[in-house]
Amino acid sequence: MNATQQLTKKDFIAEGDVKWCPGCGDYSILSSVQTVLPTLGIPKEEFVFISGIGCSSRFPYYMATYGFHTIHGRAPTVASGVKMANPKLSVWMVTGDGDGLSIGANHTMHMLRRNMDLKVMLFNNRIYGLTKGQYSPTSEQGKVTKTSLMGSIDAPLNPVSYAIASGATFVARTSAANPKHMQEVLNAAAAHKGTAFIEIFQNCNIFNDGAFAKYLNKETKDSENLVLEAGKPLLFNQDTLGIVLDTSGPSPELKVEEYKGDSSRFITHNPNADSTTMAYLIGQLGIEDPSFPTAMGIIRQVSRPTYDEVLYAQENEAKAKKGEGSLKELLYSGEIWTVGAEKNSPEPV
Amino acid sequence: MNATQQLTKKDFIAEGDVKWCPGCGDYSILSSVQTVLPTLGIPKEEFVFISGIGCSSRFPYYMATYGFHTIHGRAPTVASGVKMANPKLSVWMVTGDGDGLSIGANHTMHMLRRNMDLKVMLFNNRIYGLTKGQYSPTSEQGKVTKTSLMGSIDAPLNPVSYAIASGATFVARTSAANPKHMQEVLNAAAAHKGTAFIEIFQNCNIFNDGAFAKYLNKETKDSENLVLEAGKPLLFNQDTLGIVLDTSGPSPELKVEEYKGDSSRFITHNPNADSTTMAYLIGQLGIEDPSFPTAMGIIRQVSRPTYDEVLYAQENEAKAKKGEGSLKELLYSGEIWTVGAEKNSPEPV
Amino acid sequence: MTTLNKEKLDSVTIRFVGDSGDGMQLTGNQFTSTSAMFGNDISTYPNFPAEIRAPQGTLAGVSGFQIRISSNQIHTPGDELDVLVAMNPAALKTNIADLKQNGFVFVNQDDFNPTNLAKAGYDKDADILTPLKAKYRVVEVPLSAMTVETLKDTNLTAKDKERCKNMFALGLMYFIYNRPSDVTEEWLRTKFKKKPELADANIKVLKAGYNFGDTIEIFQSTFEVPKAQIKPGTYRNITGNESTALGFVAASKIMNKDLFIGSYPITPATEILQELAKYKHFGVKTFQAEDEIAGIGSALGASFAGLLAITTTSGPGIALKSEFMNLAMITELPIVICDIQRGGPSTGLPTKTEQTDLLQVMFGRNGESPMPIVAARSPSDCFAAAIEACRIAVEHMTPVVFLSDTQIAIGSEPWLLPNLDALPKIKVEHHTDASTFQPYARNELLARPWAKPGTPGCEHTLGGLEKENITGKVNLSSGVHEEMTRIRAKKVENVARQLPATEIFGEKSGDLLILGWGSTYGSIRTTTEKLLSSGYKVGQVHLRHLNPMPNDLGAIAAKYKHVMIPELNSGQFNMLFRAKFLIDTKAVNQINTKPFNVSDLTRIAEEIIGGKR
Amino acid sequence: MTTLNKEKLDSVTIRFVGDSGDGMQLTGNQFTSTSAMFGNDISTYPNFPAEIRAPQGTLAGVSGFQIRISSNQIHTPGDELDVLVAMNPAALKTNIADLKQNGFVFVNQDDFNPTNLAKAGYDKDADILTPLKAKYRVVEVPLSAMTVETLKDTNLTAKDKERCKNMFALGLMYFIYNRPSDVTEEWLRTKFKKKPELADANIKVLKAGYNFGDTIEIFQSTFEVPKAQIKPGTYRNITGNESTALGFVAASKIMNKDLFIGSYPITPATEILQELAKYKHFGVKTFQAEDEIAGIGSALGASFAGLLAITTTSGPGIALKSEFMNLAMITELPIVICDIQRGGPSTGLPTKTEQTDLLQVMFGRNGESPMPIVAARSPSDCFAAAIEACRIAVEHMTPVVFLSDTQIAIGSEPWLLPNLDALPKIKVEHHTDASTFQPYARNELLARPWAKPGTPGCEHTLGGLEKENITGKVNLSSGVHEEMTRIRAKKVENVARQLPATEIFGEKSGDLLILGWGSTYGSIRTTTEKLLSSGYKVGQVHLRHLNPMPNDLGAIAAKYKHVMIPELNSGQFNMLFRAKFLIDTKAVNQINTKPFNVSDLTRIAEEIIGGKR
Ligand SMILES: Cc1ncc(C[n+]2csc(CCOP(=O)(O)OP(=O)(O)O)c2C)c(N)n1
Ligand SMILES: Cc1ncc(C[n+]2csc(CCOP(=O)(O)OP(=O)(O)O)c2C)c(N)n1
Ligand code: SF4
Ligand code: SF4
Ligand SMILES: [Mg+2]
Ligand SMILES: [Mg+2]
Repeated sequence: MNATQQLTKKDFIAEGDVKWCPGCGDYSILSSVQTVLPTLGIPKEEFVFISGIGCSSRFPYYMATYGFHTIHGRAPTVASGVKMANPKLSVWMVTGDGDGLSIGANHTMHMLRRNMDLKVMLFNNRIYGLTKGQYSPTSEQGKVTKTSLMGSIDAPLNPVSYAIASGATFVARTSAANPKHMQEVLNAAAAHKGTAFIEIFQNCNIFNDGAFAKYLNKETKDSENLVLEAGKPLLFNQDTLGIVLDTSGPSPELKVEEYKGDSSRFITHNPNADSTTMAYLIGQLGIEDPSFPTAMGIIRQVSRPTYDEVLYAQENEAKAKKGEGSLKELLYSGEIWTVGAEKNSPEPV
Repeated sequence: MNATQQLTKKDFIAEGDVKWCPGCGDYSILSSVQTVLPTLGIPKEEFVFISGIGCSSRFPYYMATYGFHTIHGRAPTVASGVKMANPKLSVWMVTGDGDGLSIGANHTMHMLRRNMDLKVMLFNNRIYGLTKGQYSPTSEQGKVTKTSLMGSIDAPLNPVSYAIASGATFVARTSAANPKHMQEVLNAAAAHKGTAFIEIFQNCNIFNDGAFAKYLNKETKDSENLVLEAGKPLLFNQDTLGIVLDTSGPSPELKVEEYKGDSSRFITHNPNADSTTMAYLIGQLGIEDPSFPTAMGIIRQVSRPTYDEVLYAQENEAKAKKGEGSLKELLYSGEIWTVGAEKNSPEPV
Repeated sequence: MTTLNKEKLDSVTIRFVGDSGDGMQLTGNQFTSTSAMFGNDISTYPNFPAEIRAPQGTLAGVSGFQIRISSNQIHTPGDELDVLVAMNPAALKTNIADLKQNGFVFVNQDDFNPTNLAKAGYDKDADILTPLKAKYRVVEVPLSAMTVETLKDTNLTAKDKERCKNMFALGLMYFIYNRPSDVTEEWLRTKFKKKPELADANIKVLKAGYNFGDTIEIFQSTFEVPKAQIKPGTYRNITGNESTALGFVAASKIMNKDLFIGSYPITPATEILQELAKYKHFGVKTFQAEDEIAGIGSALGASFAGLLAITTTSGPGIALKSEFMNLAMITELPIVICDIQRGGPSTGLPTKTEQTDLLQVMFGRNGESPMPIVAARSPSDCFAAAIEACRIAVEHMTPVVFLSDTQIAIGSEPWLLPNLDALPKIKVEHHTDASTFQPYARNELLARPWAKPGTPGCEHTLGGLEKENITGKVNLSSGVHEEMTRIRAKKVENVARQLPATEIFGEKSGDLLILGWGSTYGSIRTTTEKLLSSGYKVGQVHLRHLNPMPNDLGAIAAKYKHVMIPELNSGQFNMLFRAKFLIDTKAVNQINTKPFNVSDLTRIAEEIIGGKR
Repeated sequence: MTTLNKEKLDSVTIRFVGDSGDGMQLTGNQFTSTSAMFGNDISTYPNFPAEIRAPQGTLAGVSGFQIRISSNQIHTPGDELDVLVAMNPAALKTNIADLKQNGFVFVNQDDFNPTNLAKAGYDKDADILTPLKAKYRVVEVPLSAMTVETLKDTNLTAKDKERCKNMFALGLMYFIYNRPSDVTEEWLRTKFKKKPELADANIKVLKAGYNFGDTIEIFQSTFEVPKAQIKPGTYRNITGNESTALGFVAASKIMNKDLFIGSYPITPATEILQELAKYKHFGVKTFQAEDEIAGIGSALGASFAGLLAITTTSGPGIALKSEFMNLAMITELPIVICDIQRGGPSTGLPTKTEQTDLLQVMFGRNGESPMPIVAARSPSDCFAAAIEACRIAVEHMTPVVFLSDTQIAIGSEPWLLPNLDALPKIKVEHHTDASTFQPYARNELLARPWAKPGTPGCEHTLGGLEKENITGKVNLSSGVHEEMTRIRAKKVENVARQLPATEIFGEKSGDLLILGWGSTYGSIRTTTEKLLSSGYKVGQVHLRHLNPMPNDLGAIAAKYKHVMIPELNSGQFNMLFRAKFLIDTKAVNQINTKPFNVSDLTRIAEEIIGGKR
């Protein structure tokens, strides 16, 4: 039986109830993942879903694959262990803005710089859902929550910039409200060799409803979304506006300009550039300065050996050089000596 | 007595032996700090030095100020607590590449995005010194150490880029081998309101000798160091070369060009730009692509309210609005009722 | 309108259960307030689902609130239910087992439809109510329909109308138990100040429910639980987490020191942080840290700088804090670490109660690391326990663990508000004299001086390496370590020297001592009362201080033939007690996420006394 | 050349001490190898400074290596020194107290100059040697001068010359104790293969030291420690950390499973990671993680994926691992957590030894979280203990704690190499049959099946929430939690069912049982031997398994009048034992960073038997 050919979405739906709040953005992500997985040509038993703790991190329970709901903030460590132990597996990680960026940002960073071959989905709802509504590292400054009654003081972190500075080889942003775009990004992530980091805007309709409204509202969505395409200029607002790098002043500066068909003035999106600088710049758009639109899509995608790959390459090299280790030789190595039964004098061997 | 006027370097030297290895780069940093502190006009008793664990983190024991040698990777948390408790104090933090970027990078990031008013010195020797020589998050890929006999697989982190992506308001790089430059940077950090993050190249002559040799060797130092000055173009190699942003291709690209007096072609260093993009770019130079020189000096310096400032502003606002809290009123609030001795019927008040 | 008999009852236990969206917590709280103000003694216990808002109608989404009202002093929310109000089949299914034989069960018959039956895991066409009638008094009420009918003339949306149905149930209960509805009406008007149409609607439905009881003829009589003989004074209903927060604010006022809390949200401790966030005008500084480590780290920094500093968490968070707890111990800085215990191990049962963290806070650190531990016994007791934890911390210069648990934290009870003058005094002093300063000098309690950064001439460096006494200089030599280990142990033992004689409830000697701590207080107290009234020679000691144990505890225990130690764990305090006193205790352990039943404890106690255990 | 008498000695204890840069570890190791190959029984104990390389000549920089050689079987590196070799005043100052009356002290007289005296905290002009002569046999040797003189014709730098002086000291010791120098010569040639001039220089100095002894006339006789009666077989000298690493490689070979180690460096555990890094060709995967949490997290992931997975750390790191240890417990995945204990609390005394983490690994987790604990007793015993830990982990599907400590980890002893056929068998099986798969089904030991990701049809999700037996579905209801808590406890208890009868050394009943665990083995064994030879009725039980305790332990203990429990902590195992058996044990506790002295233990044992304690 060639199991992979017959896989359908249904194969990935676990028995039992899904327990997110009705209306939660998580449902759409679950459905998209279940749509994409059967198309990847990977046998079902080779998928592993690993998460931390949070509403988002309940994800593995709803997937009919191998899964591990670990502890708060530590999913990258378990996922890395699984991948190192068996590189054949397709390992997916689910985390939240609290799980992955508050308690767990250190592991997130180290996973990214090591380039473990993992697919990472960060569900960003800009709130702690499971603990019922405190501000998170991505909540906007001034946000009023149960623990910030006069407005939060913390400046938010941009997950995309953080991932790029951490050395990520694949960084993308998408939205649970746009399943089509999300599925494209998931497909690209699945195809990438290395850590694929995806920030997914996800609405928590109970504790932070409307956090991403401006990207969805009819009136504002064209001017707020900058949908990226490799090799294409950075255009938005139905291709009426674009982004240029103005080097006329002493320091280069970004500007929005009207687009009239002359694409050469505008920055061309090249996610494959070695240098991280342009990716960093595009990832900051809209987040650092809201007068720009926010980039959606694949921001960076470069190729670099994965950790698990090199780990096994070294192991194979060692085996080739020294031969498969023999326990007997190992134990009986170093300065050993024998106390004989007949010859009663100890002698080195 | 006006203690501050009479302070000298000697006032900051603790009794007892300094226990670093002879020849360790840490000595020079200690001396520079002890040189700068008495000039700042701050009474000695208001300095607090806080560190984690590592050779570098022994620093507080050698300062005749208040000090706290905490636990591995957690100095930012203690330093933040001290500052929030008493914003009048001048709080300095000492950490290493292992302490601050391996186990402790999460706290480093959160401290930076909150912009606590702390001066942070990260002694980067690209090795774990105290545990005797294992690779660290800043060790170069392929490095052979006791735990990476076939070369380390991890891609190194650039502390400066990491700090910028974390939202740092002050980011600088200097070298223990250059006390004059180091002292300039320390002075600027002391003057900055907010988290001042300084990466200091520091040689561990026991376990990673010569890690920064190329910045010091006669033959290479001019071409490898890009000494930053605000408002000046990015020139190096005795002002014979400079860095330009070439926008002639589809994506902007950095290039080295000969300098012949026409500074307008070259990027002007503006550490005060709101946008982090140029700072990120400058911080990557030389680290990401060794064909460029490495930027030394103040890479970013912007002004943003500090966490401790806003914390107290909110407290004062609350006090102004509600008056200083009265315990009696607080306890006797909500739905209370009295069970009387005379009138035996309970009645709500 | 019929006039029914009023039957007098000593005590009644009611549980409201429904979907998370049905407003059961609020309904229960209203019944509580009304009854408290009426003059009953009360005890409550809410039970939340683990999910935020599981799909409507499912077992996972059931939310409950239990309240017991009494004309006597009570200490527990009751073993068995007299009344169950079940808003849907899932609620009925998960709660019916707790209803006593012949008890009332009120169901919203409109919700017992095929869809909801299926969601609750019943056959969609099953008749589940009929079989129950053999054992219980089942009252089917068309709650939804009547509510919608009541509101037919309003402009509310269908959803908003439906949402008022909990008030119908509440009104009905008010009728049956002869409670006035004015407290709730008042409350509704305040709550919906900005939406008076909602206030009106809710009140209308509340009254309709009341009148419904009066109209339909299913009851032979209504019931009355007369006022209790309650200690005179001013009361307020309070949860454990609220009272913990107030205790810390009070301690801060008593010492005249600002309070700092560094914490990371976690169930069921989060509300302490959230409560304290309201008190900025008290100089309270709340810091939501990036994780538990940063929470305690910032608190330790604040303590070093001279504030009253605390951190709050639950079991999984203690694991992360323990490295810093150890640093606090060796640097001898005062902080209070609150562990609001929940069901473990690991993520475990985050919304359930358990007493399973005692050994973790006692021993979960490398090296010999003794630390005082105090435990609260009930929601209102958290206030005093929090102050006591702060007192020990600053007077003895040590980290202190404060233990509470889910049952205490989210349970509520009437709190006799303290007289402010009677609050304990707390001695706290900062060393400022440079000429006499030695960071590890010691007073008669072995506490070291607390010199704040900013104090001229008292500069010193703390740290986690072993250091010598008096000078505080790093010193790893063998004699120093031995001496310091001894001093640190002795310092914690000294806490017991300052304690008053241990209180014994009941007989001071005799057949059985029931020894407990924490939230088992109510069950044990009621058990003891029952045993005493049956003539048994029984005493109860309920410990505030778990480490060090009171100095007189051994002598007290020796006066009884048996010592019984009930705990909601596998015998954690029991182990400490046995190892110390070599007494063959009778451990009674339960780990099923529920408080002890008084009837179980009573039976076991009788068996022990009778020699059957 | 004079011919001196050879005086026969049973055993000699020598300590080499000097500055960190003086090569004392290496000198000690050479004396060890030579003596081991000669046929003595040996026991060693190195003592490192806390600083990497503290300024030369200071007290903080003193590094030492103690070795005891014997013609009998020995188990400890000796209580008191027969010989102290002190390379500088700081070394003398910090070590002289351990030298026995009339013992030899060799000093490098060239280093006893004003500068070095001052660095060691002496008056720079003090004559510190003369007063010592009353009590000890002081031998002043111009070590530096003679070394430099010996090498005057070589091209070495002054520094390189000076560095050879440890070989002079070693040569001198070889002369005095009649050891051949060929083993060391051989070793020097290998070590300096690429710098033969250094090999030559060192050998020259080694011989010069030997000849110096032969020349100067300060000795009435030389000494000889004859060969010991040693069990026949092949030996190798090994440290605890090396043998631990080998034990894990062996376990991995036995089960035919690759080994994964996820760790973060920390003293004194680091070498296990460093050793294992050498064995990539054995399929060993070493992962240097960003912290302790990531270390265990990655190991748990590797275990889930089907490898033999371990993590190594010391006390402060356990605090960070405990949340994951708890997750491993509730998900019932096999991993081994190695705690190489060091002096605590907090950062404590990172380079010193202590047994103070037992209660931390036993209880440092929220909820009821039982876990097997095995302890190694000596450097070579780590091999077997590591294999046993792995066996329990995979056969019982549970995390297991492996305890060692600084003394074991860095100490060394000759190891009788095992016969490979005699290594224990370990049963390990992965479930692959989809039709019978249930993630929490159980075998007779209560172990659940281990189905690896990649196995078709066995897809399942693990996690930290409470789950029901057999199906493994998340279930927070009360009965389920009670059942699972019981099962998890029983599962750990079942480990004891598989154990052989506990070994008793000495008398099987009588006056005193000495009960111990871990690195106290040698001191207790020697004590027991002494007591037995004095005619006392004494038995020794030294536990491999601390949790669960062996099933026969209570019965064994009951056969003795007294039970003495010596521990290098404040009585941690003692507490567990007392609570379990209610026996009034005599705890003997020492927390001064040093192993027990046999003479102390013997005296205390005699007091206990004589009724004086
Ligand atoms: C060690 C630990 N600390 C704290 C918690 C409590 N906790 C559970 S989820 C969560 C935050 C989740 O936020 P996020 O990752 O954004 O997930 P969301 O619920 O928003 O999807 C917290 C603080 C915990 N379970 N464990
Ligand atoms: C919790 C914990 N884990 C590990 C260690 C061991 N340790 C001490 S310092 C150190 C690394 C220090 O490296 P770095 O910060 O670069 O300092 P350096 O010694 O190089 O100055 C480690 C791993 C520890 N002390 N505590
Ligand atoms: S609380 Fe928010 S994030 Fe969590 S399940 Fe509900 S809607 Fe989704
Ligand atoms: S080990 Fe390296 S970093 Fe540490 S004190 Fe020595 S030279 Fe400095
Ligand atoms: Mg979130
Ligand atoms: Mg370093």
